[in-house]
Amino acid sequence: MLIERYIYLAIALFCIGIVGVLARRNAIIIFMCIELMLNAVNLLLVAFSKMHHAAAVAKGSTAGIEGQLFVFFIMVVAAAEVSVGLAIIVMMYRNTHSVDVNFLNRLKH
Amino acid sequence: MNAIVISAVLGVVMMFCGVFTNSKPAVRTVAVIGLLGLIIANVLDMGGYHFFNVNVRGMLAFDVFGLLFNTIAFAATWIYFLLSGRDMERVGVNLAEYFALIFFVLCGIAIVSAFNSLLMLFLGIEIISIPLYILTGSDKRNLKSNEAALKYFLMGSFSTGIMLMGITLLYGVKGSFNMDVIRAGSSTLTPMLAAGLLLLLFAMSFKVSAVPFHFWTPDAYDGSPTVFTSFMATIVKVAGFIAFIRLFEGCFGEMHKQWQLLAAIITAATLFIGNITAVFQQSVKRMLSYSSIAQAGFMLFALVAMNNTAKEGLIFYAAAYSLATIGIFAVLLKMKDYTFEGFNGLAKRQPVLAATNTIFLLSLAGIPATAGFWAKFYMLSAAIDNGNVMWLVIVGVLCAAISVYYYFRVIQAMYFKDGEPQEIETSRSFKGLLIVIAAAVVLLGIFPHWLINQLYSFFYL
Amino acid sequence: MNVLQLVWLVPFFPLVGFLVNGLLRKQLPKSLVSIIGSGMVLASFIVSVLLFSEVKQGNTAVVNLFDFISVDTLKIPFAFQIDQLSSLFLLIITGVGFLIHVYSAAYMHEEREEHFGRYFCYLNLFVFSMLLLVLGANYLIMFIGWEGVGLCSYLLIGYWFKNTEYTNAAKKAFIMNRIGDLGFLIAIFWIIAKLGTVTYTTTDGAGVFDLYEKLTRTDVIGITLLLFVGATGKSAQIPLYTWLPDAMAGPTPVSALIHAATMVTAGIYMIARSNVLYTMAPETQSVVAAIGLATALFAATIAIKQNDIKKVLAYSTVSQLGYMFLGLGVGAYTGAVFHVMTHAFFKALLFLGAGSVIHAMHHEQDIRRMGGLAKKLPITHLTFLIGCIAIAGIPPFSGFFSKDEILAAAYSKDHIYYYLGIAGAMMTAFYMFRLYATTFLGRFRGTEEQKHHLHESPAAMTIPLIVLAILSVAGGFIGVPEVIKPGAHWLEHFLAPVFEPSARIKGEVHHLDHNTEYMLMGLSVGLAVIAILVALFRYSKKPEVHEPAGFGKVLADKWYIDELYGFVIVKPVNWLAKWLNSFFEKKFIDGLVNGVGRLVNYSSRQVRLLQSGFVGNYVLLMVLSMLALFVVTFFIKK
Amino acid sequence: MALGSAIMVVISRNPVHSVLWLIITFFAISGHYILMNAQFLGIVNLIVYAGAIMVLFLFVIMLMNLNAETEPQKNKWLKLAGVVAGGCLLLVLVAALKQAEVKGKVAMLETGDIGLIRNLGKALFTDFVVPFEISSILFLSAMVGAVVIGKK
Amino acid sequence: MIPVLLIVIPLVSGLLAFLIKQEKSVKVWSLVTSLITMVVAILGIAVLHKPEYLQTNVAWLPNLNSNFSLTMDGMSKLLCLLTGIAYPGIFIATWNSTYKNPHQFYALMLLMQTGLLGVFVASDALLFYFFWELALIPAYFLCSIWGGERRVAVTFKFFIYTFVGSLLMLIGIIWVYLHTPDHSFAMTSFYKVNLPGNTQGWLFWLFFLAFAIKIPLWPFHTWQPDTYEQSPTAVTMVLSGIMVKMGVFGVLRWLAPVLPVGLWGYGDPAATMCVIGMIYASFVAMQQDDLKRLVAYSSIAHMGLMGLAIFVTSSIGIQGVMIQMFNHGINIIGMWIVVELIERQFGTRKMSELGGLAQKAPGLAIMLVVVALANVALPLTNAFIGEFMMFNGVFSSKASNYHYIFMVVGGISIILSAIYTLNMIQKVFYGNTSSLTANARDIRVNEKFVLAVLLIGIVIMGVYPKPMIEATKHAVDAIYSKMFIKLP
Repeated sequence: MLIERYIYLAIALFCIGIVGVLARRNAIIIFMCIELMLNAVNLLLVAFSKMHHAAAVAKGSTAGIEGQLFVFFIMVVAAAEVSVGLAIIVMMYRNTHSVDVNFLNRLKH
Repeated sequence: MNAIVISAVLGVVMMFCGVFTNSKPAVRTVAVIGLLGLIIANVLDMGGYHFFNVNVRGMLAFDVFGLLFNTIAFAATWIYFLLSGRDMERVGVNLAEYFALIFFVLCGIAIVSAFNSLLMLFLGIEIISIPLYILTGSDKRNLKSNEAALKYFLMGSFSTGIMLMGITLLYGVKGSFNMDVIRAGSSTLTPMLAAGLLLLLFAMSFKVSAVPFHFWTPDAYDGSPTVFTSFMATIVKVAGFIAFIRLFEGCFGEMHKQWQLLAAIITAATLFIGNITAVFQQSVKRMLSYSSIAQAGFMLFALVAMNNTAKEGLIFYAAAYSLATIGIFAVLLKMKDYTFEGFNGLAKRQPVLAATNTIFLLSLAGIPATAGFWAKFYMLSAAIDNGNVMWLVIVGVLCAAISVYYYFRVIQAMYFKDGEPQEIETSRSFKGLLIVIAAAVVLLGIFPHWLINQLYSFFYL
Repeated sequence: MNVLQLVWLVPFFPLVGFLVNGLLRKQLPKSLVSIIGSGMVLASFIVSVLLFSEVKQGNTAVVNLFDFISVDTLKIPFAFQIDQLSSLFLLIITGVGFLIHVYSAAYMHEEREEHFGRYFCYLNLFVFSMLLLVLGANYLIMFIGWEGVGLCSYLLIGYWFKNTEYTNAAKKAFIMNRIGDLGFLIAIFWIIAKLGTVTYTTTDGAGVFDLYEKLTRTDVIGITLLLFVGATGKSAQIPLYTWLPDAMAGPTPVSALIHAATMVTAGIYMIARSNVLYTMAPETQSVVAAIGLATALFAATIAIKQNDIKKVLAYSTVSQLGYMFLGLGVGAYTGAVFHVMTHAFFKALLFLGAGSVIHAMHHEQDIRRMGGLAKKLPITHLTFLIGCIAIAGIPPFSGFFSKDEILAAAYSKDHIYYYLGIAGAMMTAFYMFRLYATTFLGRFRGTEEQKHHLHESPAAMTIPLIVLAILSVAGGFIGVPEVIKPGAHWLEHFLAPVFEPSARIKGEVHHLDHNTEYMLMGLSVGLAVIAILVALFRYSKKPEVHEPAGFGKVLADKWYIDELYGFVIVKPVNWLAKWLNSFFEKKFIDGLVNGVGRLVNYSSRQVRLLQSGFVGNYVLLMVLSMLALFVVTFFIKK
Repeated sequence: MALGSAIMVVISRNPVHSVLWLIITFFAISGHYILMNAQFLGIVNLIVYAGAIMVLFLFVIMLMNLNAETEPQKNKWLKLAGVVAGGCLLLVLVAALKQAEVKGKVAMLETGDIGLIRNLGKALFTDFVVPFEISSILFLSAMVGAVVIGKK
Repeated sequence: MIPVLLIVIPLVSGLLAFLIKQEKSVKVWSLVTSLITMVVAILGIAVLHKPEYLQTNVAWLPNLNSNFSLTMDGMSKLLCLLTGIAYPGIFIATWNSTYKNPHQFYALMLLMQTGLLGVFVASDALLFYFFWELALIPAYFLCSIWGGERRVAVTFKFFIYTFVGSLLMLIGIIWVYLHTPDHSFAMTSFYKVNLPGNTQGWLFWLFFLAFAIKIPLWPFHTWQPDTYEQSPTAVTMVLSGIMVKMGVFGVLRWLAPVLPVGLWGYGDPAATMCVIGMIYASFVAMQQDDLKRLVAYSSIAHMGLMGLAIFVTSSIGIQGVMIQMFNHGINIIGMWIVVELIERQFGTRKMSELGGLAQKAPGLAIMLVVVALANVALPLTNAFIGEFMMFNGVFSSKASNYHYIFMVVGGISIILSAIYTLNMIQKVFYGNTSSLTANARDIRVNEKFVLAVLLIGIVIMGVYPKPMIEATKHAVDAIYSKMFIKLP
């Protein structure tokens, strides 16, 4: 499969994530959309990784493996972020009983 | 490497401190002493004493630039601990954890000042960011703090996504995350490379709160407990710059011409929005957060100019800006009223506070005989030396003039207006320390060559 | 040592007098003040006489005191020049000055001590400045004296400073003089720019009058015109004459000294001094003659309808100065200087006489309230009459000779000058005798109290009158025309070295034949006599007491020139100043500056609204700007 | 399928449904991984994302008892603007990357064993040991953070 | 040696003055300090005039090639002398004024003196800039704390305005620095730099703006009347007597010799601004009722003439400017002293509320009249020498095609200055006394002393200007010769 397909796919997913962030007000869903963006990135990374590997496969190298490891680290970070993020959202919910990002609007101008 | 390991260990130590002792002074003392140790370790590192010999496999690359920055950042943090450590107690009960988080942030700073792989950059930035999200939201009952944390977190993650996309695109082109590989042969800007560059530019702009990616800054700074704002607005922010300039010099240094205009546009916008918006603020704290955006605009000059003067200047700027801002925040922390009116008549009741504060503000405004002047001077001369962006220099000085407007509003409030007497408790040592810092600011303003010489001797060892 | 080296003593004495009287005015008694004041001028006079006798033998000198301004190639020494012209003026200034000082001591006796001291200190300062003006060996020193006398005139006009009208008059005098001074100054610059020096003449031939051939035609015309602008200011010619009548606000001796005898003749002195340049520029000469003649006629018309004794004399002065300029304009430099001298005598006499009258009338100046004073003030009456006859140009009084010389020269230049000039002379005779008749003849029209107190002035006042009267009678004999007695024109011979260069330029002068000259004399004398008789006939019995109407009113109101200036110059200037101050300065420039500040404030208020507090908006803005930057990078830059 | 379900994530009213859609997206992405012979990542993706993280999300949502009605309607125009902006970004990126320098290269490769756990592990503990250790700090701080914030 | 002392004495003494809380002693302290400074300045000028005493060169920022180098040439000497003389004069004349927190007031005054003297002796561009700004900060506080009602806003405007200018100049300095042959901030290197014409053109405007705001030239002057009006008079004296000279000094030292081509190229527009300013300020001065504002506008007009004489270059004109810098300082300080005396006694500066003072306070009246006459440049006062030379220089300049017009139009200001000055004298001193002035008293001994010294100075310099001309001749030649270097 050509790499462009993956690029388009990943970008599409990425942009859907962005649209989600833009269009929704529920903090959790926004957060999920961000996860979606990260996954788009992951997908693209793996694709690139395979691409680089394919280019160098003849030499039997391990080219491209960094890409996949990067994905691994992204997952790690994502997990950490999720824990913190959900903690913050829960904290907010505890105080306001809402997860609407626009509900809290004291800081402005 | 010393710094990274020791700061991480110190973070863990602080955690355990929290478990084993309830005495706040003890915790604070441990933190202060630990940080002092960290500074010493880092300085020793510069001098060639490496405690840990780890094969970093190209993931990190230590150079004097980064190490020197570390020293400054740690020293600033140390001063910050001394000045404002006591005020952390007022935020919440988890004092030890706060210190631990700050140490983790310092670890992240040490990483971003030495990364040689985009992976490490990513991790470093995350290590800086995640504790900050928490510190921002650490005043749990305060809705403002909640809000700030939420905003900061959502937007921060969003920018992380953008950065990752940028890294990925770079990887797609170059097949590696190692900066040495990426740098090699970057002479023309191909579309994917350009897209990656832009996305990274956006993400890093976000971290240093450059316009138009600054929106989180005022809210997050305003909402978070002031004591942490002080930390975020100074040390963390300049760390972002170190990462920024390291990344762009390392990866795209040779194609500088092609993105210079873009950087210049962002710089100009940052200067403009930061300064203009700060003018009309009613709260000094919020004014300072806008001012931090404005100062970021000046620091961005380093990115635009991208020469040796600029790098020296950035270090100097980091020191000057951090010192002054930490000082002001330390005073601000003692106030109950953060509006400009709160400062009315401060000079009468607390002449020392007012005088030192004045020196800090003058420094931020870039008046000669303060460190801030040289900071601006270096940035301007870097940009002038570059020669392509004279318009930006003009914008810069005009904005500097605007900045005088809001900094001096504080001075006016302190000296020329009478206000309600406000109870401000300050200890003798606190005042003494402020005076020392102010003296340092002035000394650096008169004899900048001390610091500059350090820079030089390191650069041209 | 050459006596001429002592020339610095001449201005030095009045300077000492100025300093002593100025600094010690509160301590010294009045008598001592007046003795110092007059004594110093007397000392100057004595030195002047010595100098004069030296100069008479043909010795002249330039005395360098010290370097004044010396930059680059421009070297201006503080130097005095003593020659025929300046020594003559020295005599006039110190001589008449001394008499007036003596007169003043009595006239101003009612003043408080410190003011008395102040008065003499000003007066001495004036004499000092006037001497500087005359003695200066270059234009800059002349300019110093020039402005100095302007200052003293200002101070003395405004001597009674409580009265706002007086101080207004003083201000007016100073400012109008300044306008002329600017012209003078520019002329000096012009000379420096072209010749690199302002010294009149040097032994090595590097002075202005030695190098005049280097000047182009434009230069000469420009310089002379600008100098003349200066002269119109100082010597009260059209269009800058209006300050002089107002200057009568000062004490009467001041009017006599400054505004009749000396200062106002500075312009004539200057042009006579620069005669070379003027001879080189016939165009300017015509202008000078035309302006002089116009002033002479114009002022004479006004004088006819004035009722203030000093105002009449003031306009008469303006008119006489016009004659002098006419003389200068037609090249009769000697005649002009001659007239300066005789005029100094008789006009000082007239003013002092008027002062005596005013003194006697307790500061009443309106001639409609006088009359019949001849009996009460015999000496004043007699001397005043002599003055009137002298100014009217009746032989053998001094005025006749000097005026006649000018008119004769005018005739030889252009007949029209002469006819107009003679008309003016007629008017002069008429208004002078109108004044005389109204004041001294007829019956007394003042209050009973004034009548009761009428008395002749003290000796300190009458003696100067008598001396001046003698001079007015006899002064003319130093300039008896050739036609009457060949070789009798002593003055012409005396001044010949000064005017020699211009005579050389002019070449052979066409002399009038004797018959014509006699005829001219006869005509002018005859007309003057007619005018005198008409005036005496008309005004000795029934003086005009009612307000003039019709054309007379126009004359009485001085052709409305003051109003015209007010309307054309003062008002617009004030209006402009007001507009600049209240609108341009405050609204426009400052508004612009503050506007920038306000703009910053305003934009601050607007821009901060971007920070809406909604995460969605923030992200949207971020995405949009990302979009924009992408577009910029990818689609625009290419 | 990935795209479709991703869109559903965004437009679902009910957060729970969103989560479910997201899980489906993740499955789809995992499928891609496996197609690309990155088996390990595919599995990890399922376990960590679809399993752990999404369950966490679900828990939180359930805990808060959220449903469609809790989210008030956002300004329609703003929503539209968001969609338009995102769409434009997509267009711009696609247009920009159309000329991408990697065009024409192949990514799908059945052979190759870099995706295997053995190779990944080896690389992880040799070349990538530093980031690996560093990420522990990250977790530590996240942990501390969760404690600080979560503690009553 | 001498220049270092000039800077250090007021600096140290100023810092120490912060600690002296007693009013009387702080006054004595600062007076003594200023006297010592004056003596040092005079020493440097009259006695120890060997170059080694007058130069200092210590490494300061070796990396930047910027040294702490101070030099006193003729122009510096003159201005140092002015500063040296003015300060004791100001202190004595305002001896009877009381300030709240006097120790701060006098300390700041002395610190300002440091800045001023530093500007005048610095021979390193960076150092110059340093002192340039440093003089501003104490001025800001002095005006803002002890000024009149609108002090805060007005001083703020003044500060920001001048700050903008100086920042622009900083850009220019850095640019020139980067293009000096040896990458140095030294004045000598700056003089050697040879920039292309168009570069000099825009650099000219950068420098010009800074100096024009300081001088101030029309239309950048609006900060000035407000600031003068609102500042305490002692500060106004320093501002107008000395600080504005910084602008002229800057042009002569850092603009004209460094960017001669720029000055030749844009001299005409700059000179036009000067001329407009002279006339304009004179007109506006005619409308003022407040004494301070009147003097302020008259100062604008006079400074405009100095600017004109520089921008329409000629040797004699520059010589005139130099002398006039000194003279104007003396004269305007005299004016302010009189204004201060009036204000302190009657509590008003409005001319319409005063009047008849000549009867009540003849001493004051005489002093004012003489100073005012010097202000209108009457011959035999010092200002006449300067103005004569400047106008003459303008007239005979070869640098501009419009020099005749400049001179003639500018000359009108001579007339206008007479109008407003005489108006002032008339309104304040002549006429009848008003209710305020009915019980006026004459001036005190200390005030009389200062004024008398000033008056004697005015007359001596007006009659015998030779020493001053000689002293500055060399500096003039140096500047003038540098303005004729060839284009690269």
